[in-house]
Amino acid sequence: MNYMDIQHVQKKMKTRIVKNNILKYIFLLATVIGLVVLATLIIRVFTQGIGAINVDFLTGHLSTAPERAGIMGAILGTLWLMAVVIPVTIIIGIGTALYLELYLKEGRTRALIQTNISNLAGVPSIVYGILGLTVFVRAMDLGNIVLAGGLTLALLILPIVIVAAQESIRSVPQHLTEASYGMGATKWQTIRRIILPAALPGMLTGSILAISRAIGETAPLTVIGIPALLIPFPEGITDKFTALPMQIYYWTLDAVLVEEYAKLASATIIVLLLLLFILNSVAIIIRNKFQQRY
Amino acid sequence: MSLATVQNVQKQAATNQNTIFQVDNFNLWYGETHALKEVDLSINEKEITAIIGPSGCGKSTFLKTLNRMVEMVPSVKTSGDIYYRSQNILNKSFHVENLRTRVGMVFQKPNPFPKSVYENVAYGPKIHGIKNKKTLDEIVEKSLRDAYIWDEVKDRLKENAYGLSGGQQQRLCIARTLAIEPDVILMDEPTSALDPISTLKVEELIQKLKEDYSIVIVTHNMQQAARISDRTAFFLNGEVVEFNDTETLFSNPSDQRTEDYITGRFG
Amino acid sequence: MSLATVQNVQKQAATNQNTIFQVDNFNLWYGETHALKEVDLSINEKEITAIIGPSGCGKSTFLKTLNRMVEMVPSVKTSGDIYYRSQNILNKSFHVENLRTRVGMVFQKPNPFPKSVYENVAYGPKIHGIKNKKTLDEIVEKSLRDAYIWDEVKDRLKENAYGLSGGQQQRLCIARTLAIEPDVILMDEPTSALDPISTLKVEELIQKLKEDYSIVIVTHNMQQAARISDRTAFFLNGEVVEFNDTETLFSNPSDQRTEDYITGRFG
Amino acid sequence: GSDDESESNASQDDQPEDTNSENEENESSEELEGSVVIDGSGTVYPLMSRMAEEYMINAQQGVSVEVSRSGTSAGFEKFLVEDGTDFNDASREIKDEEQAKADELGIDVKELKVALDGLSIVINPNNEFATELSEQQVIDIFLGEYTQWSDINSDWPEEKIQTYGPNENHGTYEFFYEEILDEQDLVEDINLQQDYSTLVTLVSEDENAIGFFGFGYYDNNQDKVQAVQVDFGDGPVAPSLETIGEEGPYANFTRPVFTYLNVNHAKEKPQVLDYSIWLMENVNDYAGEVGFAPIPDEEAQQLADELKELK
Amino acid sequence: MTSDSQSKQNTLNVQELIQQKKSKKSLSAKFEKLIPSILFLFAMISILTTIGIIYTLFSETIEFFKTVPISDFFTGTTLKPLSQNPEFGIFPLINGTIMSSLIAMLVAGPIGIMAAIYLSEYASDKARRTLKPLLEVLAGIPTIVYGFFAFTFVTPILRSIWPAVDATNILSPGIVMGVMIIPMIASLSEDAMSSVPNSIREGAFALGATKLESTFKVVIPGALSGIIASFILGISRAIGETMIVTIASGSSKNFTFDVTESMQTMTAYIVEVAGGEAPAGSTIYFSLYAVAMTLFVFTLLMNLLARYVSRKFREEY
Ligand SMILES: Nc1ncnc2c1ncn2[C@@H]1O[C@H](COP(=O)(O)OP(=O)(O)OP(=O)(O)O)[C@@H](O)[C@H]1O
Ligand SMILES: Nc1ncnc2c1ncn2[C@@H]1O[C@H](COP(=O)(O)OP(=O)(O)OP(=O)(O)O)[C@@H](O)[C@H]1O
Ligand SMILES: [Mg+2]
Ligand SMILES: [Mg+2]
Repeated sequence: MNYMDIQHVQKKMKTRIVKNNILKYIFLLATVIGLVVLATLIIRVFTQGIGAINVDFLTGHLSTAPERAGIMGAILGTLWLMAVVIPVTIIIGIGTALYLELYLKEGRTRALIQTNISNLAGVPSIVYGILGLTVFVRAMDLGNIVLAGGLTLALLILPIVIVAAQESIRSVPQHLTEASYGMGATKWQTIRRIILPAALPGMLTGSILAISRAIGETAPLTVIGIPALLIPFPEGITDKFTALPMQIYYWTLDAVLVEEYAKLASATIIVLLLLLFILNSVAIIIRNKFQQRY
Repeated sequence: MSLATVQNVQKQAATNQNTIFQVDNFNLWYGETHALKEVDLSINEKEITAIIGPSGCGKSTFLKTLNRMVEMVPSVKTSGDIYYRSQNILNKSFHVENLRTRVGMVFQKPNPFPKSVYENVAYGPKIHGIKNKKTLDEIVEKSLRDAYIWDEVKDRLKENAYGLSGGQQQRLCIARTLAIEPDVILMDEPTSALDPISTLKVEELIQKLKEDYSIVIVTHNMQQAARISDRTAFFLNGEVVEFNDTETLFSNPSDQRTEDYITGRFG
Repeated sequence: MSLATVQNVQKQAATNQNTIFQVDNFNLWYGETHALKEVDLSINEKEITAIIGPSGCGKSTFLKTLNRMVEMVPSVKTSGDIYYRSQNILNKSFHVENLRTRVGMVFQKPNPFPKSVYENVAYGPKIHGIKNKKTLDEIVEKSLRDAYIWDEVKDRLKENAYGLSGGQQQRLCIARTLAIEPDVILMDEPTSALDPISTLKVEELIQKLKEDYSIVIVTHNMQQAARISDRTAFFLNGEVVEFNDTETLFSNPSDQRTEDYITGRFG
Repeated sequence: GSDDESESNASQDDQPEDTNSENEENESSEELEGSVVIDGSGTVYPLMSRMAEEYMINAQQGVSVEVSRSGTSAGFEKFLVEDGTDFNDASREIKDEEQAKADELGIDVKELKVALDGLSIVINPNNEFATELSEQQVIDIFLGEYTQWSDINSDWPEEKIQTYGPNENHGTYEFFYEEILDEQDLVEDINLQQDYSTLVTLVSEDENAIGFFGFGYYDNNQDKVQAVQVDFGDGPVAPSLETIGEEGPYANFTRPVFTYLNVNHAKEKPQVLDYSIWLMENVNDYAGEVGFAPIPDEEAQQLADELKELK
Repeated sequence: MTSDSQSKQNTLNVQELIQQKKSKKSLSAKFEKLIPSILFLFAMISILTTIGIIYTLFSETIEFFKTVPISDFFTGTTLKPLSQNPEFGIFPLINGTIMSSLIAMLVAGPIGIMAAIYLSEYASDKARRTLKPLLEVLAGIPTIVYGFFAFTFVTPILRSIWPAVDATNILSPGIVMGVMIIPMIASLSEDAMSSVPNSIREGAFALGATKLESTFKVVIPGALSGIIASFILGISRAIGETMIVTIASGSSKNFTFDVTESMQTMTAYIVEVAGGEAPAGSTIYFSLYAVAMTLFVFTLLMNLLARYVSRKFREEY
């Protein structure tokens, strides 16, 4: 009993405790730094852009003249994109998840598809842009229309949707499916009446979050090629289009020619953030409202 | 092996006129685990057959084999035969859905669907194609009455089943099984998750059901087996150690291991 | 309350000369749960004090209070006093780190760090400022010897501690505690996760340790308490029902509930 | 017949508002629809997007004109393919190999000169010494003949000259390289940028900067950069809408900007032809607003007339 | 001995009804048989996507290497795709990519890990439940917005502090990218740290360790591979990030280590070249694919590495 000198240990203890307390606040600070940046970003965007937001701006056609410019075309473009992205990703995403979780047996094939999906999730979005350009715009000769852009974005978020759907299928308790099979239900009946209803909230939440990622994506669209000036509103998925993030991109670049474009870019960011905020709120509401206790 | 077959023939002969399930020299493996070993057993009509044995001895596995639910584990392999009313259910051409429509199952933990009470009971008839509202109403009421829970839930048929107490949920699950009027009902420790009063109610119910259904019940609770069953099988390490009239088995076990078990020396 | 205080003073007087912990009218709540109720107790130097009682009676809670580990649960509230060598450890100005340097703890499940055997033992001395390699080597060897595990691990000091068997891990955890030369060692069911042979080894070790350390040990195993402890406290529902010489408590309990418990009538 | 009227009205009347209202009246008899696809030079983009917008507002609401700006060369690649774009804006003339490709594909290309751009030499607003340079000095700077300002004039600071310009994607670069530098290589460490916004900011922040780009970019950023007055032999001249005219004193650094029309498309699609005619009849009214000098009215009118022949 | 020998006195025989219905159900039974095939086709789409990506990138890259020797591409330090004598060395782009990712990780790494430590070791349950989702909002902001922010806000601030910084530079987008990656690193590292069993922490505390000591000497070593995996994923994310650098770092193909200067990343190059919907068939057009291929391989390797590291970590306890 002579290695540890209690006096010495206790003397040192004070500095150790002080060190701990100081670093605790440094860690807290680090946690908060991100939030400070977030707040700065939002305040900055709002102060710069809120003045430009009015009914004309929201409903008007695009224009080279800042005082006349409106973003309805971009809003509609984004909505049309979603009209392609949502059904495609939800159907294919949920279908793939069902197949992987419920039909495909554990084994090589499944491991292969699963690895493939998680690798796809890590592929940079711009590479999807190139895929879209090569396959949809060029090879299928669709041109830079909504459909081509929507399919590109759909492929981009598909891995996220699949993984989210798989997780919610897995979270459906085994005893529910057993009960259904126990009644003589077939696999599809069990899926349709028990698994899907129980997993749907989770699937939707995951899908909405993925879709909000698609809404903000710019890089694939720059590769596909979006006209810098397109005045008519897109009226369907075979029309050419521009989208909110593209409009932000162009206006940011052109602020050198016309200073007010910077304000328009900020205003468009506000609209985009608002759209994302609404989508995320919907996701949270769905999650809270339909959260099942089993 | 030949000895087993001889015994088998004898057993079969003895119980032939009202046998529903006939299990012949049945083996089951989960991957490498040999979970059921040369099981020979017959289940009679309108009787309660109890399965007892220590944890892990293969009771649930055996029960789930009778409606082929055990197939849901991908690594399962079997050998031997199981006849349900003389049809070999292990035959590929035998559709599990048909089997399960005739052989209902009640689980250890009450597992109602996250739907209304009504929809829970109507689920079975609906998936089997019955869509007529009036017929469904009748089936739901009758099943809930038969499960002795009608009075407690008749005013809340539209409410979510998760609002019911554990005991009510378990009786609802029984009602759900009754709704497709099965031939046999398999029950895997149906009362082990329930409080004593609910247990009593469910036990009473099971005894009533015997009038119309054949029942196979797995239980940890030896008193329960003794109280309600007609015949009892004692499983140990995947083997059937003893299978006999309940009274005989409990009062005069022929195997030492059975005696050790029922006197609480292990398990 | 005044009565309790009077008793308290008496008890304190009786054991004063070699008391290490003095617990006075101590209460503890987890949120709404009143987990310890008016506990009065004293722990003596170089004795083994056993804490027994049925599951959930507050044994672990009491033990963890002695090194204020219980504070890690955010909802904990306390009242009353606990003196460690006449200092009130519940006092805010008393740093837990200091307390824990003097009051070591061994847990139910062996919890070595995911490091080498050597690093596990050297961890305590290192954080307390001992950096000299030779001193550390000496401490590690001495602690491992004292924990009767040196021979088994001396050739694998650099290997990860998770490679050891459960019993070895537990003795390693004891060695780790010994390395900082504590005054008291708290042990929460230190053998309950071990096989009989490892249990025996750890029990032997504990009895050896008594020569140098004061030990408080929580155990489910009454035989163990009777075998190794000098004094025993019986807890029930958060209260100390009886606290006495181990021999007296087991041979001649003064409370009916103690008798019921030690004769296995409940718990 | 109605076209003749509008043409004469336009040529007689210099007020853009009037012209527009005339056009509206005249064309209303002939409601066109469909799309017009324009790509090409970023330099010409401000003018063409403006024209496109005005056309849609004032002449043909039913027609959708979309304008992109890939750059002159990249634009030609999209123009000279089957089903390519209808117009390609260019800040230089079509090259021989491009013309050859058009011939090969059977695309009949018509060059439309739309405006004049004065290549502006810009420096940092705080630069008080290099405000006037001779034409040769400008050329030498970009050829890398001088490394420090003091190499030009010993009174000037001994600081390294930093050169800037748009990258090779832009016709502006090609004009500078081919016409002004006579195809001699630019100084090695010149900072070439894709985006004009970047260029303007770079020059506005670098005291030793000297750069070149189209007049429009200078015109819109006079608070951030200042233009060098270039001496072409008759004293220093600053670029302005007046001086960069074809006959103006800044003409040496002035270049025409074009748009190229796919005549096959113009014959197939009435809206393409209509837009091209409208463009040539009205471009001079808007050029100034976006920093270009107008071409002579007669020249514009002549092109418009030629286009009408295609009907 | 068939099933209908039941002698129940029911007014209503459900089993009979079921048997009747069954004979009619053959159509839906056929449909059911098709379902696995349909779902299989859906599942194949993700495989096709991968094949599509690899095929397009590979085939066009091969075209590119027919005109530009592969060694020139991978060892060249000058990139002048549009010049009269074009040079296609990818080094400036790789350099720009590494620089921007490095800066991003210098920001996101320490801050992210510190935030993870706070959330996992120090924060109360309530604080964690509010802070974590708030932090994750950062990850949900579109990158174009970050690009705008970097270009119009962060760069001017940097320039006012450090005049040497150019109007377009790699520093500002690097920093902003770092902020964007913070939640990713914080969240993944926090997961790794929280999965270190509490009993191990308690072991350290029982020896008189402060939180700081238990964190650095026990928790972090225990969670190391998870933390490393989060870093690798962060780097992968930074390498693939496009809009922030495109907007804020300009398009100079400089080969320099000076963070105050403009540099181009692989992603920004792709945007620049494709921005004009690159003319099919030209060398520039093919260079787009060669760069994209390199980018794809970079991120793929990173992701595989991250998965390998984190799988190893899961085996530890
Ligand atoms: N899905 C499975 N995969 C692999 N082995 C299994 C599986 N289910 C059960 N087993 C094994 O099969 C044996 C029998 O298990 P079973 O569940 O039938 O026992 P049991 O008698 O029902 O036990 P209990 O009383 O605990 O419910 C056990 O050894 C068990 O570990
Ligand atoms: N972290 C906690 N939060 C809330 N309640 C707790 C917590 N830990 C223990 N309790 C409650 O405090 C009471 C005493 O628990 P404690 O763990 O001290 O019992 P024990 O005697 O050690 O039991 P065992 O023998 O099972 O270990 C129990 O009612 C328990 O539910
Ligand atoms: Mg079981
Ligand atoms: Mg305990």
